[in-house]
Amino acid sequence: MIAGTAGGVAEPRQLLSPDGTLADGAAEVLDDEALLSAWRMMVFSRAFDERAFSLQRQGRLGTFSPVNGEEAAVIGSSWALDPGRDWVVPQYRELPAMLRQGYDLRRALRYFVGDPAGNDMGEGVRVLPYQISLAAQMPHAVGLAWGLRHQGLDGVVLVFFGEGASSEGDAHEAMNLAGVRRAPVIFLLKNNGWAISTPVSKQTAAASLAARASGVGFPGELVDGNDLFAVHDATARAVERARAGEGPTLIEARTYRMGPHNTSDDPTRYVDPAELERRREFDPVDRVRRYLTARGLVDAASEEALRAQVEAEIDAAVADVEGGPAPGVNAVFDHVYANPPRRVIEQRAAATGEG
Amino acid sequence: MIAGTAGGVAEPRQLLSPDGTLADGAAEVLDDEALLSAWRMMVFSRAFDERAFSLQRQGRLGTFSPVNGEEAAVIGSSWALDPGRDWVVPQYRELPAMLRQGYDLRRALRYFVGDPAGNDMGEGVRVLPYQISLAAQMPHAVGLAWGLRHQGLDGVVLVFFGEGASSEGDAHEAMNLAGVRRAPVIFLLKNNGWAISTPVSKQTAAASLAARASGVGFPGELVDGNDLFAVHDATARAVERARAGEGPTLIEARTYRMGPHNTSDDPTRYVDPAELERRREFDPVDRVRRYLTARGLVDAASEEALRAQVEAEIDAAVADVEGGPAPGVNAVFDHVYANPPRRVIEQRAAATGEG
Amino acid sequence: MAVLNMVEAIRSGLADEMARDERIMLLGQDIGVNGGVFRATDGLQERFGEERVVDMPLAEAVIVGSAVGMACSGLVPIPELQFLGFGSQAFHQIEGQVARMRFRSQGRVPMPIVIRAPFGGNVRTPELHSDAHEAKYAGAAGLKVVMPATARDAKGMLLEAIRDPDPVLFCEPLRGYRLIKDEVPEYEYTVPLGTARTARDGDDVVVVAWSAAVVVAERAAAQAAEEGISARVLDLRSLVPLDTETLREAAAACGRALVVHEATLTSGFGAEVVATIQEEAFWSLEAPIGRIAAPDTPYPIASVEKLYVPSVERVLAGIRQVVGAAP
Amino acid sequence: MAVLNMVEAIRSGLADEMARDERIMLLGQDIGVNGGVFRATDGLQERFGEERVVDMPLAEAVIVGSAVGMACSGLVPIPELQFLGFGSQAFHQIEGQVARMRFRSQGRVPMPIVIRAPFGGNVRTPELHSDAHEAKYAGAAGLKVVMPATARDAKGMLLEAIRDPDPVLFCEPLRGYRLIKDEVPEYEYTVPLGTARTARDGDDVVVVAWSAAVVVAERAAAQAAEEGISARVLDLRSLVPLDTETLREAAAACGRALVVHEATLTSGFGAEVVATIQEEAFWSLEAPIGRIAAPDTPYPIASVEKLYVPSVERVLAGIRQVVGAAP
Ligand SMILES: Cc1ncc(C[n+]2csc(CCOP(=O)(O)OP(=O)(O)O)c2C)c(N)n1
Ligand SMILES: Cc1ncc(C[n+]2csc(CCOP(=O)(O)OP(=O)(O)O)c2C)c(N)n1
Ligand SMILES: [Mg+2]
Ligand SMILES: [Mg+2]
Repeated sequence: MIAGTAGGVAEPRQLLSPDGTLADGAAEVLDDEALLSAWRMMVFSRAFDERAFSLQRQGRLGTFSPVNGEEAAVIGSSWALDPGRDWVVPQYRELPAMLRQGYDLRRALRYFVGDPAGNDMGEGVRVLPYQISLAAQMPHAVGLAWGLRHQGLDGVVLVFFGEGASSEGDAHEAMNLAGVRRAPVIFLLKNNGWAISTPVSKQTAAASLAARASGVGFPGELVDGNDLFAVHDATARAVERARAGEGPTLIEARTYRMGPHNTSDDPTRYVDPAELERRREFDPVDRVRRYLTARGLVDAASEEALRAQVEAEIDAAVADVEGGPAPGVNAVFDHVYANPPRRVIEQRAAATGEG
Repeated sequence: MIAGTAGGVAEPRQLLSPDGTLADGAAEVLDDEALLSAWRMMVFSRAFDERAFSLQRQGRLGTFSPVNGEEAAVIGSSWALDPGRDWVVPQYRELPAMLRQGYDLRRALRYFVGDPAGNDMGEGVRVLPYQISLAAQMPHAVGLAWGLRHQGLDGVVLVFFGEGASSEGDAHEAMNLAGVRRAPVIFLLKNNGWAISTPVSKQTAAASLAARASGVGFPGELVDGNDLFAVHDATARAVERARAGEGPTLIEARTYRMGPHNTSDDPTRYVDPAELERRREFDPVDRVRRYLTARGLVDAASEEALRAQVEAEIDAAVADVEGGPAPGVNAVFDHVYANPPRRVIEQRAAATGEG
Repeated sequence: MAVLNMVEAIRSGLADEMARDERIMLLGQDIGVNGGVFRATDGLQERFGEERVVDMPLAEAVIVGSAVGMACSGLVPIPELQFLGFGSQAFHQIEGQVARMRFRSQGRVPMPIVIRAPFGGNVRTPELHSDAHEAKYAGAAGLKVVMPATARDAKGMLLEAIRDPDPVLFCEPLRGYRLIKDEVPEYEYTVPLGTARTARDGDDVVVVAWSAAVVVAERAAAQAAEEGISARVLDLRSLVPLDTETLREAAAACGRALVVHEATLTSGFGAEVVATIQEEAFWSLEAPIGRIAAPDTPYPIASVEKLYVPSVERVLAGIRQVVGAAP
Repeated sequence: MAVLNMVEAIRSGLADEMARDERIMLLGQDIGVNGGVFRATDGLQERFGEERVVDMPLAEAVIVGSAVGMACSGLVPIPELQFLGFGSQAFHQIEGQVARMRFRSQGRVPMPIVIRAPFGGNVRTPELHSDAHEAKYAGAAGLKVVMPATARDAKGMLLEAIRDPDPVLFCEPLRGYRLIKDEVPEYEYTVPLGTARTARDGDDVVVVAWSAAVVVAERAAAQAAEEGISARVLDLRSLVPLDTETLREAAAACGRALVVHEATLTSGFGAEVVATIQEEAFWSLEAPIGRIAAPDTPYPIASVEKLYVPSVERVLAGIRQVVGAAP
């Protein structure tokens, strides 16, 4: 039999159309409280992206990868978790999901301004640190999910990765093991069209990356990644399956990176402006705004107020963090070993002038 | 959409049934000349497996991995190649395919008895050496196929790997790149049920490994790997596609390892004898014998004669090779570098007593 | 005390610890029903169950990488590389993840992993199975690298490594699995990491080695004794932590030193030992420190491996040279 | 002669060779339209086409591994690792395949591959991007490891590496891409592998370094001069082949030596240099050979990297110490 293009042809599942109309019965997917907190995070995330760039340009912040355009994929999925028992395993572009889990904004900023202490996710916060090595977090997520289950816990793990990372061997090895162990893990593949300057067309010939699930023995689903409701619905069902012991799910969220790859990238070298314009019509935040406006839950004034509120939050956090002490040489040695070798102790003494 | 079990459910394609009856119209798949040479190699391979084991037990041969049970998968596929332009990239269990390409039996034996010179495939012989690192040959096969095409050559590459190797990251990275480049490569996955002692059920949850093709954008086909005709037919079609510039194909050949993993393995520790007995009914060589007997092309006497012939061939080759000089310290230094660093030249001089 | 060979000592160490601490999980290829291709885990799945002794898919990066996540969940995974040579498939997970997760997470994510990996030559394995890659891992900051040479140390250091909160690469000499036999206490004991062992006393020259090379060094030292050369043999036991003090004392006491290892010469850990000795004991050195190692070529075909792996003869020649060296 | 920075020199080297030899193919992440994240391949795709300058999927093992197959087909691939730190994902393909295929195939399969890889600190990159892993590759027999410190050498050695039938890991200092500028001939030239370069003359102490650390060593030597210390600076240029003769001469001439590198101390290539010097020139040594390196901790967050990467001050202190050392 030919399994040539299985799962590749279908259109991404959509519940909330670009014009803001919601499919019948889809309202239950997110109750108003969850919906409004998701909206709030969307607004926050856009504001934070902008702030991070301006701070970086002023030399006050290190490298940062904006969420811009992928808010529905990141927020819609993580809103399906119970931070009290579930885990988020990020790549590096999923700050909103980490905050939702309880990662403190001040810690996040502390890390971005250069204090490694900010990379401690905090007591009881179920998030792993950013992962710079692409797809390397996927085996971790599988082992974590397996380990929780082995200990009789009912937590599930949501791991994020991009369509670029999906080409790495680690992605395949992790998904295959997850299938064998029926680990409670959800693989959230954000296909944002780009790996830095590499378009998805040069990344893979697959019509849909969701189709990879069939090759490792669990369901894969293709959703409109700019649709908060569709992403949330798919993730919620995957969380249910995982918690019920039915194993992993792969979700391909088709989205689009609307900004540069990160603060050091210049997308004008490789992104066609017309294409970018076309994509703006599908902006995930606009879509939710249209829906909420139609529902009368949001208007220009309330958004204005919300925007002011999140800006104030960011102001306060930035002020706190920039007030804090700059990291010193201890940041080179702290936490490397629990029981450091003598040589490392001597190196530390020498470096701190106690040598 | 759910692509959950795509391609996993179908039965392996079969043309020659275990009782030796051939599906209508399947006779064109292999003309009698090709069929009889394939039969000859099957008989040779069984004889060589046995001889290799007895020689190894006598300490006259190194580690050897028998083909036993996988003859149809190895021979059926490689018989679809044109050794004058196509390549075979083996793992370590595909000697018949290498011999078919022109690798000399004496070289093969020389390598097995411990002379690295035997690992030189020979002038114009389109075969890469055995690959001990599982799946590491798959990126090579893709680059080779791509390179041939880039130079305007019409050769295709047949790369062998097992279901165990299919779990390695290299397998995924290679297949994905092949899809992107539409490289003329055929991925022949021999699913023989075992990775040493690990059953395929612990290797993957996928219902069919052929389904992995859909996740990398090219066709995958599941065939009865103990069916010479089915394997050959699938490979021949894949070769045609590749040569026509239509890109790669993944073929999962479902077969069964009827012997130990290699000369140092003890399968009685983990293989259920009853299961092994059941599998014997599907023996790929018996199947061809039944067909050829029914066609009146083979009988006990002719097989007896053929067996004697291949034994004699092996005798002669063994005699030649064992007569040859044992490798010396040069085998440690030859061919490591084309332009060896001074230090290596000094080390060689010291080792050969010229230091 | 019972006399055990190395693989028996390791097996009993794994069994004792698994009985003591149910957080311990074994992950590897063919370690279950088959008991490992060298039987290091023979009987453990029967005893501790399929959930704690797990036959993994054939994928080193995820065997190691899933252990990272398991550790994060509060378990104590012991992944096995079927051969150290195939640790290269997991190199990014070992040097980039296992070794750094504690640092990256500011101590939040525990990493008590022990990666077991057999290696070493003269056992007629196929290509890539015998490679001695220890120096490559010793250069991965955050990781510890342990290389026992006796059955007693194998068990004692395995227990220590498992209890140590830092990640450890535990390298086991294939050749020693059955050939190395010595007395292993029945009582519970551990051997600290970072303490070298004087395997033989002597004061003309110190021969520094680890893992199976220690046995070769001891044989060479015994023959040297017949020539009136008093060679001390120092078994490093762990490369990270490195016992710089004992290296200094031994070099200072003998004034001459030779390092022996199975890995290729260039960039082998012998270089680190030489550099450390001359930093610590330069003024006591009476001759250049010698190195006996494999040549800078890939591990060869089995038929000639004896010409590649440092032999007693080569080590003895090295001893003579170092002892005889004069301006 | 034109003054070029290192990235310009490398780009012009690639362009010249691609024009000369159409078998050359560039494979890497973002090397096409984007011209490489550091612009090392800027304009090359436009000039040589998408078929020869290829944006690859995000998978290091197959970027390197497919190059092995391409070489077998008769082409001369130059795969780029976007950062040397991510070479760990391809470690098994580099040390196990690229470095050994020629040996394995008894010379039948050619392996003229050059793997380009930027690395090195003080450019405020995220985690894992700055790691100096050269010693791990220098220990992979069959491979050559080249680490130029000037724009002139970068181009000359790149051409030499491409024409050398052996596989070469070509490490490029991120910091030097724009900061290192010097005169690069317009005419065609190559710089042989395995010949160290005396970057500065001196006879009190020789400071051995490679890649961006050479610049640090030169600055320190200049300051040492003001204190009346005559420090020679030796740029190794390639680790494999290693120029043992020039190391011997320099150590013999100066009697004192210091090695400087960006990698962590333990098991860094500095150890090999120390071991080699004391093997070659022991009797001329008047003091222990010093090593200035990063501490044995993972590369830290950018905000403190200046405290981690060897600085001019630390090297100067090392020079003083080596020169001042006495029993
Ligand atoms: C293993 C590895 N290789 C290369 C890089 C360099 N790099 C950083 S981000 C990036 C592109 C990632 O694309 P994708 O996975 O789609 O994630 P996205 O940035 O689109 O969210 C690359 C190549 C890396 N960080 N890790
Ligand atoms: C990368 C790597 N890991 C582990 C091994 C050890 N090993 C040799 S054969 C084998 C099983 C291979 O199974 P499969 O790929 O199904 O091939 P088969 O032996 O069944 O033909 C293993 C684990 C290896 N050779 N290479
Ligand atoms: Mg992307
Ligand atoms: Mg198999």
